Amino acid sequence: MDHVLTWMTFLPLLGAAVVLCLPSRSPRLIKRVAFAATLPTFALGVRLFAAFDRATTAYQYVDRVPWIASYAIDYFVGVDGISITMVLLTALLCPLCVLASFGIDKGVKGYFALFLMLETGMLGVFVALDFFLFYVFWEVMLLPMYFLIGVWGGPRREYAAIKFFLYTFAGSVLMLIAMLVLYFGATPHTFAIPELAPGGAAFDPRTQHLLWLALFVAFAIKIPAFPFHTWLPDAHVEAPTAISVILAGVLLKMGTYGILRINYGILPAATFDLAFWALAALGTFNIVYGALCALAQSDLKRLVAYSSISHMGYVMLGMAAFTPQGLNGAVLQMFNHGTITAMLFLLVGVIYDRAHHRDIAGFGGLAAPMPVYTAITGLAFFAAMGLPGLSAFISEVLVLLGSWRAHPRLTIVAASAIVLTAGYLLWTLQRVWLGRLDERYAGLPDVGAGELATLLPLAAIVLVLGVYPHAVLDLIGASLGHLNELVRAGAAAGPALR
Amino acid sequence: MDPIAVTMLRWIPLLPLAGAVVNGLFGKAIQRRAGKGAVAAIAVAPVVAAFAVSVAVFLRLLGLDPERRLLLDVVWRWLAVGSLRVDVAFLADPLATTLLLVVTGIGGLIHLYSTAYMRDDDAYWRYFAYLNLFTFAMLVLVLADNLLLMFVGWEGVGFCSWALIGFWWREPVNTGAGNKAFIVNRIGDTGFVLGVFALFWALDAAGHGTLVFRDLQRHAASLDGRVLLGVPAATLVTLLLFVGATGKSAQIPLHVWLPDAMQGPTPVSALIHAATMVTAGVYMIARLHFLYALAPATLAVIAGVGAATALGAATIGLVQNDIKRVLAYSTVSQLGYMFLALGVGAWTAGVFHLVTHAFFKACLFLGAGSVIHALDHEQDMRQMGGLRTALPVTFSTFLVAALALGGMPLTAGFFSKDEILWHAWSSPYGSALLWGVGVVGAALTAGYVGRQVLLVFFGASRVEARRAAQVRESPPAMTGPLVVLAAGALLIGFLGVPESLGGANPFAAWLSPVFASEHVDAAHAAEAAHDARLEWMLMAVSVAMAAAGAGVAYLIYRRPAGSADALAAIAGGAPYRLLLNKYWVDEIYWAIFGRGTFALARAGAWLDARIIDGIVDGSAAVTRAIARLEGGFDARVVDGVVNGLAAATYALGGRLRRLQTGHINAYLYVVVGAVALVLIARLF
Amino acid sequence: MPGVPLEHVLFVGLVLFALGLYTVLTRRNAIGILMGIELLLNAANIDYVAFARYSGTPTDGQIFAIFVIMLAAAEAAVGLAIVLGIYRNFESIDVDATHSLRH
Amino acid sequence: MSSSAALFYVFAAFTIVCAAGVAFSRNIVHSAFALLGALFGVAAIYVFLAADFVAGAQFLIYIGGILVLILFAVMLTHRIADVAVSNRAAGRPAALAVVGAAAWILGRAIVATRWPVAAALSDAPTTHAIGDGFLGPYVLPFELASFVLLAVLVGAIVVSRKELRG
Amino acid sequence: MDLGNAASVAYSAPELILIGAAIGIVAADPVVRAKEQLGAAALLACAAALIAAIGIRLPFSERWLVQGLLRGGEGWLWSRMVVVDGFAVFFKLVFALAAFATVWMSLGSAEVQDSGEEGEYYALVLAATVGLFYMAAAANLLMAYLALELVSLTSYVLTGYRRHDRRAGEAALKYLIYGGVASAVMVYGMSWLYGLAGSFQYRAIHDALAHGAAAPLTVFVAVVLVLAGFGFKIAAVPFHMWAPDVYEGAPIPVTAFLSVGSKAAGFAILIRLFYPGLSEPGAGGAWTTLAGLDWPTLMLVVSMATMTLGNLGALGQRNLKRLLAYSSIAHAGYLLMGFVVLDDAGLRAMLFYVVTYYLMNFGAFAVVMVVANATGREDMDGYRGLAWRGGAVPAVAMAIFLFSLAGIPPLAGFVGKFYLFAAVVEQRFYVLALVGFANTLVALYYYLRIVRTMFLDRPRGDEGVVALDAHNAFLLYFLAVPTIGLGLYWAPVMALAERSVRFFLG
Repeated sequence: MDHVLTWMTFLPLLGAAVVLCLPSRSPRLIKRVAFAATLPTFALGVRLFAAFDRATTAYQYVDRVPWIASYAIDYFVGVDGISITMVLLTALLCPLCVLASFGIDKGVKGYFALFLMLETGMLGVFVALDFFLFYVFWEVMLLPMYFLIGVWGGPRREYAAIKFFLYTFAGSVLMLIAMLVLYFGATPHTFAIPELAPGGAAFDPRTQHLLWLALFVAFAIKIPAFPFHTWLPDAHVEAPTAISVILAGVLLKMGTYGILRINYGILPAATFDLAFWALAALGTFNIVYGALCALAQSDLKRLVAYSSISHMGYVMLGMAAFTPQGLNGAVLQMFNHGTITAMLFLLVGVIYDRAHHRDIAGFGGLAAPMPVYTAITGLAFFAAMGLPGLSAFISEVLVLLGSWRAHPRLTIVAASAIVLTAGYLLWTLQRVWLGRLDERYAGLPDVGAGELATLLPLAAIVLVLGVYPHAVLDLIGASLGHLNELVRAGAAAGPALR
Repeated sequence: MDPIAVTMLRWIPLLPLAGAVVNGLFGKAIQRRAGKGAVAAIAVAPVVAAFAVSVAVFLRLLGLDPERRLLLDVVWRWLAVGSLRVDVAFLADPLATTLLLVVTGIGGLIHLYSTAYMRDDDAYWRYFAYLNLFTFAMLVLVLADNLLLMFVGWEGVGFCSWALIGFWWREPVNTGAGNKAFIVNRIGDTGFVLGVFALFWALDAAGHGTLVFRDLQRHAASLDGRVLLGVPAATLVTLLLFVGATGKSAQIPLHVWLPDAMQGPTPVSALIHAATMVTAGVYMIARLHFLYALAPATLAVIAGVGAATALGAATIGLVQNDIKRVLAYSTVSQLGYMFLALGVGAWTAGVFHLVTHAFFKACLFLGAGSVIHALDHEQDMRQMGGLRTALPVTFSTFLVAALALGGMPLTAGFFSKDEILWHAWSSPYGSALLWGVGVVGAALTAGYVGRQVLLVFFGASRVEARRAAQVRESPPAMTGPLVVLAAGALLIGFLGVPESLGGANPFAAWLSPVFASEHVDAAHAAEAAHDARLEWMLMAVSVAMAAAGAGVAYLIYRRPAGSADALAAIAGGAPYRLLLNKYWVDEIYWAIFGRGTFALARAGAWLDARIIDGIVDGSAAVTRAIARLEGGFDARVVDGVVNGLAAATYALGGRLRRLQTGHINAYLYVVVGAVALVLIARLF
Repeated sequence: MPGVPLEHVLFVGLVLFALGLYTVLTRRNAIGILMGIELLLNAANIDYVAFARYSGTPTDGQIFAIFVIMLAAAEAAVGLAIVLGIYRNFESIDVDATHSLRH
Repeated sequence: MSSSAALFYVFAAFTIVCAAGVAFSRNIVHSAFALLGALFGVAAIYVFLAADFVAGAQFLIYIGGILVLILFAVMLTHRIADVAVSNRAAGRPAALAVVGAAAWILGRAIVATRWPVAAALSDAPTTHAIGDGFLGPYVLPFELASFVLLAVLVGAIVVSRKELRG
Repeated sequence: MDLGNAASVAYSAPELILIGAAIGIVAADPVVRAKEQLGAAALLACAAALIAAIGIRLPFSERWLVQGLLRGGEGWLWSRMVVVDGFAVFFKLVFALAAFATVWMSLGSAEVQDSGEEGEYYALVLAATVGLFYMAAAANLLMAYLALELVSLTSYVLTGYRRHDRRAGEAALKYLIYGGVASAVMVYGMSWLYGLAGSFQYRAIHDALAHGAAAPLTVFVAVVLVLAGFGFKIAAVPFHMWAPDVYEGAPIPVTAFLSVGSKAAGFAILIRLFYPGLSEPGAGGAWTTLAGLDWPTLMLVVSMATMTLGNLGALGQRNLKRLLAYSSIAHAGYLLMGFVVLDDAGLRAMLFYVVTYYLMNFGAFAVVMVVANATGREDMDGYRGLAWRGGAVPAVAMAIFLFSLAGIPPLAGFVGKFYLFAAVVEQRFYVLALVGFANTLVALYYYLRIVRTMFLDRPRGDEGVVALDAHNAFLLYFLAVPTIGLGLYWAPVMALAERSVRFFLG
């Protein structure tokens, strides 16, 4: 499997090029080609999953070629347990999203070409081990995303797209400064993340903290953490279904992934110092705040968007615990949230395609005409609630268990929010799917084969990971253990600014 | 004592799960093609088989030395992260096996009963899928060898409860009740998981981080002297876990969901909301009795909550008119007795009452179901009366179970309840007050159940005319289980006849390997033996009180209305309204927590939309404003002139004609001024 | 030129410079500003010639001054050509505009 | 003070007065004539600074060329506008302040500096040396200047030619 | 190496080619009827000058960057009037490319074609390019002034080229007055430098100031006055105000030429005076200012003010040319970031940025021209739904150029900004870096506004159809492909920039 990561990353781009060469007047062909273009990456992902060495903490499948030698910029990719999880998630969601986009009927060629570019960008972020490369992919991803929201989105798409772009860009400029400072602080100058880590010790504590915060804000915008989160509801609501799936399923993970990869890896001492306020307390606040906001929403998609904010809070809380359980739970939660929230958005898309609105109050009793749809929705909702036996339960329990050790009081608050989560989800379930049927929707067809094809794989994963979480935990365990030791060692060595 | 490794235990939960999966995925098709009988068979057979396996387990245990009665079935490694290691593993000891038999046995009967009761429902397959799934979850709860797996069952039964309460989902009141049940349970569950976390880390700090029951028991002592969040660790852990128990077992203050849960089909009420699920809290505390033994403060709280619930719910039960609601409050009340027992360290008594209660309460509910079935879903007792002739089997079994509930001597309820009352008096954690509350509760219990029997089965019929004609006894699939359960309600008590009454108390002996090691029970038992006379006396008092309660009920409800109305009018009707409205707890909760949460939610959404986004949009606006200010110069001077307005065009023409340069002077001012400024700045 | 210190000559230049600046700032007429520019250039030229004179090697400075004069001429030529161009191309248009406004 | 020095101050004063006329006159025609005077004065100062060739260039190019151009333009302006264009009074105090400040600092700088002054100054005519310079070290600027003039010639024609069509 | 006049002729091939071509075109104008041939000749001349500037790369030679026949290295030409060194050659390449693109654009510009004076137009462009070449090479105040004036005078004329357009006349006049004042102030400042040093040579000025008899204030005053002239050329605040009017009034190819060529030349002349002239090279590429001459602080403020006011000014614009004018002001501010850090890394970054800026800014103006050709519109509404009414290629190209201007990878502009910010961060100018970053954010907003208009808005139907002919399409590809390519692999260009930060000091 030579250069497997490179192939995985750039095959979609190749697909985009092919798509661009196809004639615009045959949209069906374009859609099929686009779908086919996502499959090799997925297949390679499966092979990677099988062949990945779960015992080592080293980066695997590394490709490293000097890119700009004079500035020590390399094309440097590789995966460890943390990133492979995200790579697999991306490789899995993308074919499903292409399937979910088959209903696109305007600018088909542009849509699918941009989507494939987006996939390359996302995979690139997760495989990049050179900070510069990471930054490039991080930004590259913005462009297709901007157009995908802006051109194919809902009524307020322009506002949402520009807001998304500006927010993320604002964060990434901070990242760029921090990246440069780190680069110049390293001897010899390097952008290679493994070599930068844990080079933060070269700076005085104050600088470390500032660097950490700069990076943190960049990533927090993506998570998105309060108060940098308001782009998310708008972007989600306006984006087409598949793009919402990608946004919530993959893009949000980049924030927490970045914190783990960059903040934890390179600035362990500062991580330890600042984790309580920046991650644990803020994460807890996110959990509660997101859940409360979700409770107040009247738009189904907006509700799901806020639930994402709430659920990503668990990731932050878990990361801040510096316990194996917390960290493992956090990364597992990233994966699980990716699959569950993808389901949720797909489900919202299903009903939007039929009813052309998403107003919760305008529905009722959908279980009657659409029983299968309702069953899957129930599964997804209860998975989002963290019902035992489903995947999110494991990750949330691990997160909360892990964080109790470090922050028991915050854990109490965070755990209490599961009541709110149950509240808004059940209430929504009751208002939209149960109860008396609105006659307007009596004739709605149940989910079709195409929609099932996108939903069932995710449902299967949600179920399997609930009973056998080690499918993912085995992947991430070694790397996270290593990272945890790194942070603790860095915290022990590095002077804290307190 | 190492457990004996087996592989049979896994089949007990797996069989119902298989039933649930088959019916859940294919039930609709099966029902359409092969009829409801096939669906019923798919649902009932696994439970019966599970019961058979349970019996086998029971016999296997019986065949072992009491000290070695421990079977373990490790299925697979579930979670191993850091020092946390929990498996999907099932453990059968006498305690679990007791519950196992109750769940599969009574569960099986209720499945059977349901095949007839639900015959007319189109969603037959869905009902049985849920019921099987519930059985699976309950069995996981019972058999779990660790707290986390127990929690899987714990929440799993909650989910099934939600699904079954809202089974008829077209009515918002049903789904609302389901949601209420789930959310209130979740409050308890939060406490439960927090307790689990606290426990794990408290032990981990001593190097024994575990959630496996056997290891917990081994290392529980290391909790001693440890303090968490300013509270002794054992107390904190047990209190948090008890919060979970109050949710699941509907104890004050989380009791509010259970009466509403009666919106579900009646067999569900019998199985979930009487016999099994609601006793999970009791089971959990009994399972972890070694922790509770370390926390006297928690025990006091449990006893207090139990006693208060026992009394409070009984008072409400007195005035309810819905046949199922009376039973629901009765259940809450009886669960209170169980907690009272646990609170005074009488583990065996608590579990014994759990078992007997399962029989007679399931019987009562199923009987009520039979009545409702006969009356075409009429549930208001004021619309019943005189049914004893029309429904003879139902009446007789209901009466037996009612006697057991009322604690009439020699019924199952008598033995178990008096065991509890005795311990409430005599235990080192007990007190006369607790006993007194229990006895008053016993009187009230006899009162409300007497009232119920009288209202439903005696007196003149108040059944609506259109229903009266169709009243007939239920089919054998329903009466059969009633008979079995009634027999149990009558006989099961003899398993636990205390020594003081001359019994061998085989039940206590059976459970003794589980509880014997704990000093509370052991010391207490030794002490109790000394004072058989006192026990007799107390028993007499409580029986007398119960008889009095029943008597009063007879006096009042012998004839319809009249005296009952007079009673209701006492003190201007205020006490009656208070009880009828369940002390307005629901209303108070809603006002505080419900409205509070929604207000917070609205505030959060407002903050988000107005303030946070406002700041974002605002800063953009400020930037634009600055830009305008800066560009204002430009805009006024240049844009207005250059950018093609007709008047401006003319002005431009004129200006050009006179070779006027517009505001280039201003530009030059800026240049010269800036240079001068720089120079001045340099100078100073 | 004995008796006149360099600084005095420079001050003459400075005064011309200041007056040139003032002219440039206050004239609203393009030709007026061009006249101001000529003053500025002359101020510079006085300096060049003065420095050349007092440095003892006068050629360089004087050559610079000649270039300045030459470029000033070029600039004036271009400037006045632009003025002329505007005049020639807009006279008629303005008449039309005026005419149309009368209706 | 030698007579030549005195004469310098006279011419300097004349130049400054004329320049002030350029700056402060309300009538642009008056300004133009004041500029003429100022240019003369500067030429005279060149003479006093032993820069006879520069003075000659000043006469020929400035007074003969530039000023005529300017006067031509002024006349043109008048013919079009039919009014004497005056300065706007509002800008004046500000301009005075700004220019005054700048001049004040420049003056301080002039005073503060010890300008390098050669010990012996030659009064020899420089015309010959300038000629040598143009064809010697300054040949590139010289040639380039001619190219500049060519370009300006072409350019002036381009912008001032009457529209060919339309 | 110090060549006299006669010997220098052989090494002035690029300039001579341009001068000859300019004169030739003027001479041929009356007899050539097909004016495109004149344009083609000008195009050829630019290409020839480019090749001549690169020189002939000998297969076995170590030295691959030589000018004309001058393979021996760097040195003085024309009796120390100009130098030839890596720095000068680098800029000459950029200017030749800029002129090339300008002529190419002009050939496809409706504003320039069929005006009847294309011959003179091309000649003037070439003449201005000669001025640019000498601006980069001038090592002498006189040459700097002369070259600058040559550029200015031709630019005034080119700005007023569309003399039937009101805006053009006004713009030309404004430009002339503004430029005249600025250069007059500069000349006055130069006189002081001359007075202090007794020479026009930068090197001599440097030595005289380094051994400093002069009061620091006087040097500072002189430098600030000179800056007025240079700052005018790069359109830095506070000398920037002419730019929007002039850019708007000038024909679009000329606007592009001014915004890139003229600005780059301003930077070349600025760097050569301030670095080898007024600073001292040290070890490891670091520079130190001459004592008492704290121009970096001044330029730091200028840089921040320039980018901020430029970007803020652009925010409210609805005319694309004006918007791009403000944007190019802001870019001068970004470029100045590399200027103030007193390090070779900063200069290198500036040089690299000039190349990327050339590509993306020319590209953006080329698209503006394509749209203006088809619809006659330059306002934002004229771009509504451009991608959906036949203008997909220009719209995509415009998006590429704008995103590049905004500094988003993987486009050339990002790399350029990256190096600038890297230089700033390396020297720990964190405030400057933060201001710079805040500015890129503001800039992104208005660039995105255009992208949004082109892609996200739907045409209303009154905007007209935009068709792209092969000539202009090729121009867009010519600029867009390297814009992407340089974003992916820029090592050779960076190496070139790195080698080009070499000043011949004699």
